[in-house]
Amino acid sequence: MKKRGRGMACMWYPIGFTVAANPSAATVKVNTDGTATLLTGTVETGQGALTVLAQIAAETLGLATDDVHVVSGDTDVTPMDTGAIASRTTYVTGNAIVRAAEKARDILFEAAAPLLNVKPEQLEVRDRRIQVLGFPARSVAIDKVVHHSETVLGNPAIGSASYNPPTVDMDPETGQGKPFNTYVYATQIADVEVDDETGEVEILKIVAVHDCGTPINPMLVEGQIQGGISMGVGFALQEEILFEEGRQINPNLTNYIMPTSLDMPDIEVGLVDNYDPTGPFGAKGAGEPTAVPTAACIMNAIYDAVGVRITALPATAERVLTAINEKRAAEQADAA
Amino acid sequence: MRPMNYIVPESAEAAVAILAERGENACPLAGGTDLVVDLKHAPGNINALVDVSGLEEFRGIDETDEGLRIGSMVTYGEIMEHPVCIEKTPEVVAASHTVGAVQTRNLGTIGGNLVTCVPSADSAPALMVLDAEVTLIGTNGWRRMPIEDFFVGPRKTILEPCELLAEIWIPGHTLGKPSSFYKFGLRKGQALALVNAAAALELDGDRIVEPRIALGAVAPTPIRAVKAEALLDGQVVNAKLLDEAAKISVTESKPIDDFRASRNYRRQLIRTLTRRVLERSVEIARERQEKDKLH
Amino acid sequence: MLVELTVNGESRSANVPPETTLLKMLREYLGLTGAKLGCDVGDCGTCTVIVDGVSVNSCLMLAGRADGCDVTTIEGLATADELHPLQQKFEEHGALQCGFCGPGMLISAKNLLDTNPEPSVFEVRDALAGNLCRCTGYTKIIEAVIEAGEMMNQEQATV
Amino acid sequence: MATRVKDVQTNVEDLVTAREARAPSRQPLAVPIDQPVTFPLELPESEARLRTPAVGQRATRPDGRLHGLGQTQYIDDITFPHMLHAKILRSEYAHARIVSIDTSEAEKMPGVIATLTGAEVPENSFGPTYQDQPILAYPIARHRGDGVAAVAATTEQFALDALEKIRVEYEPLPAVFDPLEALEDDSPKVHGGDTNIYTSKVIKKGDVEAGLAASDHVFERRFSTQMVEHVPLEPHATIASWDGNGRVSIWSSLGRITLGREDLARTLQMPQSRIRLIGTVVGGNFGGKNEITNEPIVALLSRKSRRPVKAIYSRGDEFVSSTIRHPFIMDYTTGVDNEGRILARKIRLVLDGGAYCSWTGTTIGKGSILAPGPYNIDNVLVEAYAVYTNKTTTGAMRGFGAPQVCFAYESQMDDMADALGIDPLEIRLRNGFSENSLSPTGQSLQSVALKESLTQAADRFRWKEWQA
Repeated sequence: MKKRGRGMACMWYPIGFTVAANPSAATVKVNTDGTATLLTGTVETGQGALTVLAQIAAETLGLATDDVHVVSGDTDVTPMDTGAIASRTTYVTGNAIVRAAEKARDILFEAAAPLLNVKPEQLEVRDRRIQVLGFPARSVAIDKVVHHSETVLGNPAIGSASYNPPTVDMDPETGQGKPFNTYVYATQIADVEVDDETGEVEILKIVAVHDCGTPINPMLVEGQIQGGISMGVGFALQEEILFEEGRQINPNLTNYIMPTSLDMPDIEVGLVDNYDPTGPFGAKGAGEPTAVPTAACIMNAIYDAVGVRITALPATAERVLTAINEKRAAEQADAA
Repeated sequence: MRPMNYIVPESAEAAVAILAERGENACPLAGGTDLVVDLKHAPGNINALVDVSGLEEFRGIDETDEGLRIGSMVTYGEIMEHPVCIEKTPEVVAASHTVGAVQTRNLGTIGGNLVTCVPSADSAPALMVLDAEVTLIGTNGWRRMPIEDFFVGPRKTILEPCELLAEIWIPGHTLGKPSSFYKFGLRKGQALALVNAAAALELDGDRIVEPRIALGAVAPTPIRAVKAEALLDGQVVNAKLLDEAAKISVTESKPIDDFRASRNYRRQLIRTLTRRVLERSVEIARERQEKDKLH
Repeated sequence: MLVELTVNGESRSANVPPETTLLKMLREYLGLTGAKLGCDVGDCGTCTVIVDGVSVNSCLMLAGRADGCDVTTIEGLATADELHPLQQKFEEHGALQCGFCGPGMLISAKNLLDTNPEPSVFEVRDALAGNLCRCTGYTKIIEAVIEAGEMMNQEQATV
Repeated sequence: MATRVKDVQTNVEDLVTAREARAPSRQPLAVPIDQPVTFPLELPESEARLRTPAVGQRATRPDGRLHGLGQTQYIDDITFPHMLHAKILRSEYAHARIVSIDTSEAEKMPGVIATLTGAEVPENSFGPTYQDQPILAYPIARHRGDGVAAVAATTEQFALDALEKIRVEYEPLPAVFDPLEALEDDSPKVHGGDTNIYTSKVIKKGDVEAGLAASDHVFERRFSTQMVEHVPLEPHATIASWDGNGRVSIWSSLGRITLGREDLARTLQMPQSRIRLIGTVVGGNFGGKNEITNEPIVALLSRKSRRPVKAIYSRGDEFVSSTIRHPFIMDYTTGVDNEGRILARKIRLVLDGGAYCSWTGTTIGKGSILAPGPYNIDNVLVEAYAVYTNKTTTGAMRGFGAPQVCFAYESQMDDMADALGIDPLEIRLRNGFSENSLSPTGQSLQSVALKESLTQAADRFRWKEWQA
């Protein structure tokens, strides 16, 4: 018979390396037509990081995402970056880009200030224009300013900067310290059905609500969450590298069982409204944490459905059925 | 892949002759979903592939006076879309649907699957409960036998060297017979069977007639659970009886212990799945009775 | 051996060793690198192409088997004027992340919509079960396929 | 239907027609059509890409369009004239001393241009924390995924054939596979010395024993997790090409090129300025492509052969040779009061590190810090140990230990909620972090959105309706 159950799990997860320095650098060049080029040493590994980084550069310069072209991943060309690891790209590389773009922007403010008869610190960027703070009417198009700065004043709008999250060493005896500059939080809730005669677990739905600070690109954050959950589902129910005397016995995708499209539940994603003042425009990160609470919430849902606590992952159908049988036997023993 | 000859014969006879001439270095190629994988990893001494997949004699699905003829080189995809199969052998369609994924079903052939003869071949139990037969062609001509006799052991069929599986026949009297198929794998998509179960039966009033139970992945070859069938034959259907038959089917199986599942777990699956396919077959038979009453 | 194919509407041919798979022929002899090699044994689906109207794992099909056949690869979906609705919807939804499964996934989706223009969510899941994706959890891919089907139906209706 | 007939070299011509004998019109096209992909140039841009402010927009990805067109160039899609293909031979034993490697027969095989063994690697060690991992094992192989020799040949098949001709003489050594056994004094030592523990971590806050003593209820349980592979759909891939200035360009699926170049300079013993590392679009990383793997091998084969060399991992290589997720054995003891407030949590973690350290430093750090969960607990003790075993190397994988400990701490939260008759949502809200909460390392936390995530998730799920 199929038994329904629900379970939740929450989690916290840090952004960046544990104490160790993990800087990123960036260079932003504003072109004379008001578009910009961003140089970053990180690599696109699928998350859409380069689009997020373009959005951060664009935001700092008052441009649209499409105005920024990103050059990445070439040690001959791009500045250093600790890389696509530790959910750090949006936060650490993003902060470097904000600082680099601000330097380029400051060059433009210097050039625009005399044109608008104000001091540079009284200027802001918005909608591809440089304007007097709060006065869109007193503004000049950014391409005109770049052109003026570069070809008349001889001051091209290029900025380079780096960022490394501040941390405090951990005490070797007690671990006390500040290993990370910021953390994200999340809750996932699973709705499952357990077949108590086969042990098969079907996940009907997962609701996932994550904090990533400001979502720079909500669509890409959703993609991270959905993908993280699929990894979590595999970790929870199916995936395991098996060994026989140190030899892997299932090193192939026939016998290493990862989720297919038929094995994934419907996923409902929610993002909490949060802003981290230390991140680029309030952003933190979204990559790894999405895979963290999934297995836990599924195990709690199994417990809710059939009353067995799975203590060793993955919760294969066989393990679940064995646990159900043990529970039945114990109950019968108690009754006797 | 190592260097390999690729030969397309003109006819089944030609295929047999080429295989005879080339000896053990040649191998017939059907859909290739198993063979090409094997050749990439462990080619052995095979240096020629005789592609029989396009041979007219091995193609096509036809309903005749004798029953339903399925050419051995018909793909799972073709079976799933064939109106006669959908109507009269729905569990063969269901079993076909559980094979691999769309892409492998479009390449893989039902005959190739039977000849590969892995214990978990999905199509076998569904065919066995319909009393299917197979025809073979070899150097000595054609022969025909019940499908159970075709399987000899894991990856071993009754085929002589140079003999080819030509057709699968489902006799007319079992077409449309109430039946059910259930595959249990480690996931839903692209799963290999831990256990396959199929049942077919007729109801004469409340009595079970001509019960058939076949199981896959539970023994060196797909098997019929004949003792369980004997228990059911002629008996008035009830839940306890079906469960009893399921229990007996476990004793007729010899499941293995491996990294996918333990023997003990497979036994539990055999019982549950057998009971479920019997229950479902009875349900279908009852629906049929209701429908006949209305007419 | 000489193998002649119609690939994406163009007639193409190459002299390949007989053991060459269709995938290898497409990638190495015809310069069509859209279909990918992800596992080489038909598990992952990154090599999916359409041969004579049905999708297959081109890593498991010998090139000789495809001789004379009509082959559609990912390179054949768009025209010089517009993206295929699937390509458009995949882009709009951010349905691909690392993209490596993409060509195979899109071809499987196309093969589905060619025969079933209004698939249910389950039918989409079923049709894509031979295409593994590690990045997306399949969610946005499924949304994109369903919307592309709707878009194609509307286009059909307005024609 | 006309039967199609073809063969290459058959001696039964009466049965089959030789393929080449067909009509002359069926000659291969002399010039291949030079338009492999059709694609539009002018398209309506997605509006979100054109809008300001840029932040918060559901902007589409320019690379996403290329993925959909099949235009993205992953490393396997790149070829160079005269390029060779490399394959790596892996250890036959989980733990063995390599007595000798003889590549002479392999070098005589057709198409083989160069071979490589560990003894030829200028600095045969690497690793993000400890440099305890060889590029090609020599003289000790510590797990079955260790490469022991490599071949570059004109085709992949020639390289594979040549691997079978390499003769390696091994002296098998005792091996250990279970992390708890590896902790014992008399266990075989994977890297020599007197212990397999290669890194440990302590997090200590308050007085855990006093906290447990003061608790109304104490819950204890052991949890464990398995080894998991990243399964990027694109296997690890590298191309290396040397030029006449003694400079090497390397195209790699590595996610961290700056540090990758440092590692390459170190292993190749050459200046960073002579190495160009290009990180192409990566077909899935998830932490598994965060350190060099076959890059130095391919670079050295390219140097030896003076040709570009490509190496693509097979799916099997990907499983046995790249890093995987650490299995954890986790003992949790948690004391709560009658209201379900956590007074103390004592945790012992054992991480199965496999044969080499890789990213264990980060995994044990994050795992330990996060292990008590996002809860206000005054008394915490976490002790964590990572041990070597003769198995696949565990390294970085999405979450660095967090999915493992989350499984344990959240399972126990529900055990406690169930035993005390408290709703699982309520017990989390009662204990959960809020702004300025102190973490297990004594850090004051900001921008804490734990409870918001709990309540929003519960609302979306209609948790309360289900519980009623």
